[in-house]
Amino acid sequence: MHQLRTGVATFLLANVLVGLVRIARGPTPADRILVTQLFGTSAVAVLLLLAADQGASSIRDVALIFALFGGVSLLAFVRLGPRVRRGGR
Amino acid sequence: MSQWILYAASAAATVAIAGVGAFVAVEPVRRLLSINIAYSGVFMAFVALARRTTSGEADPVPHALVLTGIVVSVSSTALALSLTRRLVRATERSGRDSSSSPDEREA
Amino acid sequence: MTVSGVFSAGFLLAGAFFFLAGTVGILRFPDIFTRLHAVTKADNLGLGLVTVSLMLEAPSYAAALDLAIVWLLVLLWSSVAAQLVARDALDRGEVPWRGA
Amino acid sequence: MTFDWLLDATVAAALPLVAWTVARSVALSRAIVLFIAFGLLSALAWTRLGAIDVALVEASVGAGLSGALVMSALSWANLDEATVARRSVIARAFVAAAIALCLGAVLLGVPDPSEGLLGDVSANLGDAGVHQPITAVLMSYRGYDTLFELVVLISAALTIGAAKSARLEARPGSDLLRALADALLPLCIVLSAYFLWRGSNAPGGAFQGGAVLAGGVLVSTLAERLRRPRLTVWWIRAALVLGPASFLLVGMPRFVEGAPFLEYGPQSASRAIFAIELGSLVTIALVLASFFPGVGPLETAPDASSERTRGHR
Repeated sequence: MHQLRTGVATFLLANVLVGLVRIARGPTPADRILVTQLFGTSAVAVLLLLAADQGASSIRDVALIFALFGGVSLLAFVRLGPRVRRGGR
Repeated sequence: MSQWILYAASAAATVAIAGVGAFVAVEPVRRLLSINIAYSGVFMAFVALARRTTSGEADPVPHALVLTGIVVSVSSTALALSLTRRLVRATERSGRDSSSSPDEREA
Repeated sequence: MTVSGVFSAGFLLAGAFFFLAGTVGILRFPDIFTRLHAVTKADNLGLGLVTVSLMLEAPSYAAALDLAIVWLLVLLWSSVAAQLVARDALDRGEVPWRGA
Repeated sequence: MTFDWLLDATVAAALPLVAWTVARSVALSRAIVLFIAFGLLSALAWTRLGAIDVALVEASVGAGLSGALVMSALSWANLDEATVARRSVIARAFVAAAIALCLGAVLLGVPDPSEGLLGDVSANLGDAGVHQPITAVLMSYRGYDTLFELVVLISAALTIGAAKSARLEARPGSDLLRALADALLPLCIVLSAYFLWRGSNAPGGAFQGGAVLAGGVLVSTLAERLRRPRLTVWWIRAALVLGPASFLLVGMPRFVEGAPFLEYGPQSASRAIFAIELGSLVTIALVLASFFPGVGPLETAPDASSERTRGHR
């Protein structure tokens, strides 16, 4: 079970790294900031998987904090981001 | 290969890359981002070295140092950002006054 | 392997599949409105399945409750984030994709 | 063994890679989001290395506060991408590789199995009053260090206050945001108390609790439910120095009796550390919360003339 969980955690991490391609492509800042949601959700999943091991339950607190603040940077962007109006594409 | 060696090598590469990035950056916010990543690299070296113990438990002293280090690094970032914000305003204003490009001094 | 272990592994793999689907979506979908759904829906379902998988094997009820709270928090943020990003994009004048 | 190694290798390889892409980013938004990704990867690295305390702080400070801080830079930074046009990369890569090799040689040249100070810390844990070694190091063994760190934090907060940044202009808030903030702030308060309480036995403590509380205040600030803490109000100033003050007050009685400064004595150590942690939590939360510039509708007279006179006063 430990191997399966760690394997899935590795897979989710690889998934995030592939998702970084969207940050490179953009095209608008909002497209890039959207990827932070992917980070947050995947990080929570990876941490929960690592926390399932014997004696590692305090890792769950790290996952809890990630869940608590996962959207803060997105919130900051939406509230304060660049105000340039772009025409429809 | 033991775990700490992996992360210590990663820390060395991160500090080098981010350090060079901080030196060559031409725009202050980007420079700050690179400096922050270099900080993280240094912290990583500390935490990796704390892991050399024979028992499973890590050395708590570097952990405590890194803990305070993270909080100090975020304060320095916040301070630098607030000063940069004033700098950007000031250069924008003088740019408007003397019609010179605000970025000439930067580059 | 126990029965709950088999179910747990099944849920785990299903969860991993939805994470993959979310990433494919964010890379392949044509505009921000569609990509929004990939990130805030598929990934959340994936996390939910992973959570269920871990809850089946959780050592105590408290640990299982903890897992549920984490998932609910992520759901809360995702639903708000989806609204915020979509409104922001509409305000900036982005036009939703209507098919190729 | 196999997947554990693969996970570590992926994290270790991704960190320098993301550092590289941040340095090479032309669009500022790209650099910022990649920077946030770096914070997440380093939190995973701390977890893998068994530094749960560090991961807790990184998760709340890195994902919450730092992310929001650098994101707010998008609203005022110079977004002219022509000024950061790419230049030759080979020389830089060469310099970076040379530095990395030197650093790597030093880091990997240290004696391998090394206990560090683990033995000393564990041997004296009985007298420290707490069971969590990191809390003991922070609040007892290296009390001076933490005391003056709090002073550094306060001076950073005061300097930022002295810079008198104008509020950041925000779009009109919505009921959705207010509901979100109202749901999260009580949860953050509870969790902050939980981490403080947990700190004597398990990963947690004043830094983690303070960072979580500051994160809750940050969300409420962004939703315009709370105003940024104003450091000019007297009681906020008093709360700001609560951390160093509690260090001094708790350290003083034994000092007067002739013991070294900040020595708490084995009987009262547990209570002493709790009092210091409570004071430090307030200071840390307040300092971190005051880092984020105020948010709200544009102020009435943000034009150049009034800004300048205020700056010179």
